[in-house]
Amino acid sequence: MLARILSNDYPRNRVLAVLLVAILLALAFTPFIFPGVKALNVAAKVLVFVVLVASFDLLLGYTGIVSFAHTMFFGIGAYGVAIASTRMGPGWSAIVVGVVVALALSFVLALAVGLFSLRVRAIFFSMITLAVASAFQTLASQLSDITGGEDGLTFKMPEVLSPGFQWSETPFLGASLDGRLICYYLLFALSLLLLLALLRIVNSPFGRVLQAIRENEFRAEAIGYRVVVYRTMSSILSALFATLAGAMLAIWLRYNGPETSLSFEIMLDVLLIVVIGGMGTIYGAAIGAALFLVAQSYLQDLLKLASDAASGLPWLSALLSPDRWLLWLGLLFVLSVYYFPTGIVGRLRAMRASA
Amino acid sequence: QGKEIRIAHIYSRTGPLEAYGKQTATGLMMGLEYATGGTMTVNGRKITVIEKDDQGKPDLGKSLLAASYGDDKVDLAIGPTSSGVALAMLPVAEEYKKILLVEPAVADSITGEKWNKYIFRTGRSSSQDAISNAVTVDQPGTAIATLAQDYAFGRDGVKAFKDAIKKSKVVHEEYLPQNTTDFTAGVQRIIDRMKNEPGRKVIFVIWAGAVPPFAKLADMDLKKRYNIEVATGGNILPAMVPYNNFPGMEGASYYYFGFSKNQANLWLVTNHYTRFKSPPDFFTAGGFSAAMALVAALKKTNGDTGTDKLISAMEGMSFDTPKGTMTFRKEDHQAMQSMYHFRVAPGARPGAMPDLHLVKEIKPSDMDVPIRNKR
Amino acid sequence: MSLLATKDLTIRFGGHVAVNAVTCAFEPGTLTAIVGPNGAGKTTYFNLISGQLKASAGQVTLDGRDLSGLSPSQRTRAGLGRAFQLTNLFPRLSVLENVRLAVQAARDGAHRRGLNLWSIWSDHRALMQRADEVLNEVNMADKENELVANLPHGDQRKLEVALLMALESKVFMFDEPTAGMNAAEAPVILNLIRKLKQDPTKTILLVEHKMDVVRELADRIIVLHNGTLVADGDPATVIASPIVQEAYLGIAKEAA
Amino acid sequence: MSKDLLTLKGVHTHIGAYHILHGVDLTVPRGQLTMLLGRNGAGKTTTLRTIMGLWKASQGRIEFNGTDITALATPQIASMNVAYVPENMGIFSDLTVRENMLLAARGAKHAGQMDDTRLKWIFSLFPAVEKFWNHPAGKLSGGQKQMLAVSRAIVEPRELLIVDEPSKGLAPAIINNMIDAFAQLKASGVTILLVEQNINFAKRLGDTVAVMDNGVVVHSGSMKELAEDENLQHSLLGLAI
Amino acid sequence: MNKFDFDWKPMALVPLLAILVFPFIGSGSTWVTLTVAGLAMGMIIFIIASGLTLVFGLMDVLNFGHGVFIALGAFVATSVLGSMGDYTSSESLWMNMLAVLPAMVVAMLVAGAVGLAFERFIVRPVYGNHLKQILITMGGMIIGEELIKVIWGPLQIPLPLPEGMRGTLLLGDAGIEKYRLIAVVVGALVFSVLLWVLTRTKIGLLIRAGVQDREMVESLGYRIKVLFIGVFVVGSALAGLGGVMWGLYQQNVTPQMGAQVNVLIFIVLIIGGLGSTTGALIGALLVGLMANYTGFLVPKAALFSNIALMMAILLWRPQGVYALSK
Ligand SMILES: Nc1ncnc2c1ncn2[C@@H]1O[C@H](COP(=O)(O)OP(=O)(O)OP(=O)(O)O)[C@@H](O)[C@H]1O
Ligand SMILES: Nc1ncnc2c1ncn2[C@@H]1O[C@H](COP(=O)(O)OP(=O)(O)OP(=O)(O)O)[C@@H](O)[C@H]1O
Ligand SMILES: [Mg+2]
Ligand SMILES: [Mg+2]
Repeated sequence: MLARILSNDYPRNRVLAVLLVAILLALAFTPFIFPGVKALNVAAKVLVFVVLVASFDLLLGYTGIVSFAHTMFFGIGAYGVAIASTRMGPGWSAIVVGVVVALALSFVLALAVGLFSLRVRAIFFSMITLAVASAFQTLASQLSDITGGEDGLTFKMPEVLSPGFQWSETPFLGASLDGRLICYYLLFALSLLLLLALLRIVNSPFGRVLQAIRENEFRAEAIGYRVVVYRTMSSILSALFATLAGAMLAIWLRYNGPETSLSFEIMLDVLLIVVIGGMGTIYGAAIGAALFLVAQSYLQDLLKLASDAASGLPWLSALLSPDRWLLWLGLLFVLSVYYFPTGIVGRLRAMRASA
Repeated sequence: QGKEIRIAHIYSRTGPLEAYGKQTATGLMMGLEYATGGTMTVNGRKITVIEKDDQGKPDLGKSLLAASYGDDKVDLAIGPTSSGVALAMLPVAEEYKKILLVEPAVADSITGEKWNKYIFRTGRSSSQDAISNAVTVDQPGTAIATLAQDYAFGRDGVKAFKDAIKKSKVVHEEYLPQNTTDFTAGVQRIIDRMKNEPGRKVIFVIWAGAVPPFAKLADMDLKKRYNIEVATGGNILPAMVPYNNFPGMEGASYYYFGFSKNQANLWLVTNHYTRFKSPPDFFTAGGFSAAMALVAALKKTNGDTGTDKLISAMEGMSFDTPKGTMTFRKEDHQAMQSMYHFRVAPGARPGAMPDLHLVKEIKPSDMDVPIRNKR
Repeated sequence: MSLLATKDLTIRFGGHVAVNAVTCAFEPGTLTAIVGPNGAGKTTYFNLISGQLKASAGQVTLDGRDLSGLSPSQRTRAGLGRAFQLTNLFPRLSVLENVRLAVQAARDGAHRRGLNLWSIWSDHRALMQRADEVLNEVNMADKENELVANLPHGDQRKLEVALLMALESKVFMFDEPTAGMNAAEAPVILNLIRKLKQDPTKTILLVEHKMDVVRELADRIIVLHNGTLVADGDPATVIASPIVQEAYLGIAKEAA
Repeated sequence: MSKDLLTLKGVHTHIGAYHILHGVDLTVPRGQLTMLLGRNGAGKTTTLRTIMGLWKASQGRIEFNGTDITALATPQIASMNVAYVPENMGIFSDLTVRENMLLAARGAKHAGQMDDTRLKWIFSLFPAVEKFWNHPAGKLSGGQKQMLAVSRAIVEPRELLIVDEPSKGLAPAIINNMIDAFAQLKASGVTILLVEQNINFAKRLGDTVAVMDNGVVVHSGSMKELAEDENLQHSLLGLAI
Repeated sequence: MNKFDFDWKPMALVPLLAILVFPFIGSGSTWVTLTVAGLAMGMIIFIIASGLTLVFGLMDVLNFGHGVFIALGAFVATSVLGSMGDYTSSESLWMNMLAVLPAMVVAMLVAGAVGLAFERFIVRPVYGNHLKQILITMGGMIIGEELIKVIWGPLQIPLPLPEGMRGTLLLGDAGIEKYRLIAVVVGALVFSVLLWVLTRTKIGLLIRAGVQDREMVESLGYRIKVLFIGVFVVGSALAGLGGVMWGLYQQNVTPQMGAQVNVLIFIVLIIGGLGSTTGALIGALLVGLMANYTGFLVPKAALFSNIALMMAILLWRPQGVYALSK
């Protein structure tokens, strides 16, 4: 049973398994163990990013394609829900229409990008996606009549998902039983489902071919696989999953704008999470997303403590100032490449192999 | 009583608007100090400011505001720096039924269509900017071309500007991509359109961000070659350095440290000089004004922070600021305030500190700022 | 009827004609050795047959079917199997996964090749079983979980052959399969080729510079020289022919 | 000046977590051609790479011309007048054949400065090098690349030539040329260390021989002795000739 | 493949583009203004991209942190020029040069020195792995930008153009800013020196060889490590020079200014083909021209002109106009 759910792809390391279960439980009970608005927001963001990062891992870790246009699809999903909810008014039908239209648009764009990818060298392709993604972001902010421009769109969700909806007056274990809670568990279920689906995909015959292409494209073609088709399909699939992640984000935030779902910064975060978690292991996405987002969300708080503690040394306290949080994020990029070349999952699994 | 008054200040401590945000924060703290006479208390209640960094990200700003109201239990919030963040925040104030005092985000819609009754703004709105600028260039027989960035801020700015123009006529609107660095093509289009216009010719620039076109416009010698002038609104001091290329250029500004002579501004300028060795800037004055508005309101309620009490106290309230008296208009909670018609000093030296002369204070009564919200 | 045939097969690189109007047919159940000096066009000839290069002129037919215009993957599916001069595998996958990919590729229909996405719900144990069988045939079952990158050179060459067997190709093309193997190791590969030769439905093409190997295995030798087919016949006659003696073996010393 | 140009004493090499060489002892006498034989995976290539400093010996000592080179970096070792042809040939496929040769000719600043007579000699041995002079080296056939790799190593005179399996993929006629080339080089005083699978090649050229297995040298002696002793060959190399 | 069959087609692209758009623009003086300004802009872009032709084009290091060196150069220039007010405010071009040249030299030295550290701690562990290069150099860029903020503050700093370099020269009815002409001279200088070093000395060959097979180059007796450090340092120094030129052009520097041109210069290199200095120049000129023409004819499309140009070129030559065979 478990084998079937996990598609026969076990964590293959005890520490890893414990870590995964811990994250699963923590996310499942966040509203009750970590009360507060901030904790819930962080947890919801983790849920969204787990899907987003795992979908990127399908592309990067399994197919070996470095694309910077992944946030473009993330943004399309978020804008789909946002625009539909703005135009049609809050409601489930708006969400459905938004998601479906977004999926269709992502499909077409991913197909085009995927087909183009075959004409040029891999790094050229990455740079092209970088340019396309930045152009798309500018386009989104220019089409302000539809997208709300730089300011983005603020919209409402169906009543049951709104904070205004109270289904019990008395809080349970410190969490108020309102629409936010329902919305959170909706995301939780979606996230789990999509993650398991991705696990299935990468462990299917299809997923194996993707890995073969990553390893040796020339030989994959030579033993009878049409690399074009598989690559394109992988691009499309990963784009569709990213679109869904975007929709989840919009549902949670009830806001969307270019900075929120299209920015290059998000792309970088995703890239870093994949690498920290471990490329080519869907589990890495879950672990990486949880660790990174929690760290990122509390980094400034942490730095504040540190810089207060170091107030005796002015230059150190200047470097530790919460305003310089990016400096530490940058350092994290560098250190992760130094010390986690195979990511957390790779590290843990290697420990088992040598033990 | 005796319980502290908790205020969240959410602004861009980092991100693209870091420089602006920091000015606001300085201004806010100095303003509280000034308004409370250095005690930081109103009616015996201590004011505590919790600072949060929205990094210029609307989604982050939104969740920070919710966390401030929900987790930190603040009584009201001030901020943010960017309009996008502000717009994302507005519904949160409504959900938590707490006041958000917007400073210095400018978008009209904050006090326009997206407004709710918990929103007040001390900062100037885009309309106030545009109208005051229109006042400075609007002369009969003038042909104006606008040069703006191609996104909502630029387009709305041009629209407001055009609405406010009465005597002159806008003959051309040029929109360039936000990150434009080479202005040759756009300016050439303007030249081609304007060179045969009779009378006075002005390019009115609405540009936000790090690479404004002024230096390049200056290098093109437009005045000498085509008798085309350049005009634009005020900005923070470093951004106005290139204005010195255009001695005699006129425009309208929200604030310039030398213009206002009232008590609050004198205190601000002197103390800012002693503490930071520099004059206060645009957003410092904004933060200062917000603090003064806040303290005025709290004094009016005798330190009561109940939201309804505060709202009724603030609606229509007049309060002192470094820019003179402002008044929260009852209809949309926008602070009506003076703007300054400036002229770049004739002897201005390129590269030096911007040197502005005051032509005239544009009083609130000189500007017909439309009410755009649906109340 | 011949299984594989080339007709006037030609390719030019700029002004250089690397393969020049080669017409030749290969029968099932035979092993044909292709010899010739370095740069004669042997590898290029293979590339043209397997579709890695596009012919400037001429055609390749398999079972009477014209393969022109088909991609390498389509040709593989049509029954052409090729091992490469330089070892060319999936280094960071296990031995078993390597073979399983070939098994999967050999299954008919998009469904089996993994393109039908519903197949993600289906079981693929059958693929693994077949892969195990193939590994048993080449005596590598004990290494099935090793990463290919960690295998010694000899085992990698063996795995190349295993992939072709798993593909169930009709035509096997070997390009110097024993290059860089010493006299003690080479027989393992040669034994595998010998075993394949016993199947009367398979056609085998072998490029090899070691004349003792050629002499022992080949039913027929063709000679390429400067891209042109210059000799064709049974091993003894061809090896004795003056062109091979001079241009290839260098007996009369005067090389390409 | 000692008799041996190169000596290895108790050299151990690790590649990552793998212990590959377990105390190699090897001497290469000056002016002679030393053959290094052994089964696939015996550690021959690893030995050559360790000499060149491409892997670092974890233990033991390597001496060249009386100098300890164990800890030296590859370029330093190469600058002591050593040429190396690696197993994978190390062809720069982006560069033309001419540019490949030019890089190997350290004394020459541009193609015109390469020694003409020596080039002529190389062209006569390996005609393909001349024929494809201005072509990208990546377009060469497998055997042609091998010829280029050897040509590169001999474009300037060197004291020690270390070559890993030069005959791989070569047509018999070219193998003969290569044997001639090594013979001529030896006659001019060059010391050569050669790894070879082609036993005929070995027999025709070798003066001394060392046989490796499992990361150690299990036999060393003269080539003649080994060539005549079929039993020894069989037990060492696992083949009957 | 013979070195004599010179590939002239890409060279023709630039004049071709200029001639093709002429009928659409109509007015001769407008066309001259746009074309000359576009070409000069291309030269400026070439200068800021020139460092990357070495680092990315030759060494194959996908250095996203390149922009930091551009910003660094510009900031150093503000400090140097700020202290030489007498020279910059003079009307004489020669006096101005006495200020600008030292600024360039100091900027190049500082950028080069920082490049040395960058190579050691950021780039060296990741030679040959593009993905890791992206990540780690991104990290390097963020750190660099933050450090610039720590040193010079987060505010934009004006970098006024020296007096003598201001203003426009008139060619009939068409105008060209003086500063652009100066950029053309500097660009041409950078181009010729680069071209000479890379094609007339063995250095270019060695780098290309070293990228493919480091070990073999070392086995031939060359100290590739030193060479790579050297090239990286020169690349960074050129970026520093580019920063000075770019900063003076914008007359205003911000910590993000380097990151903002990152995509642009990558596009230039891709159009030109990796490793080709001439290609990079052509790419830069095309980008400069294209931006002006579309900006004039269809301003809406100006945003996409670079991308469209790059796509079109890649459809024609998937490796860029002058690709080294790969
Ligand atoms: N892509 C290409 N472009 C230009 N020339 C090529 C290309 N591929 C091969 N050649 C040339 O075609 C000729 C034939 O090469 P091929 O690899 O077929 O030789 P081969 O017979 O396999 O030789 P070897 O025994 O050395 O492997 C060679 O001279 C080679 O330089
Ligand atoms: N990079 C590496 N990582 C791990 N093991 C390696 C590596 N390179 C070689 N080995 C192992 O080291 C041993 C010796 O290899 P080496 O290449 O030196 O053998 P060889 O005698 O040259 O063999 P061949 O005749 O096949 O070239 C082999 O078992 C091989 O698997
Ligand atoms: Mg070949
Ligand atoms: Mg070897």
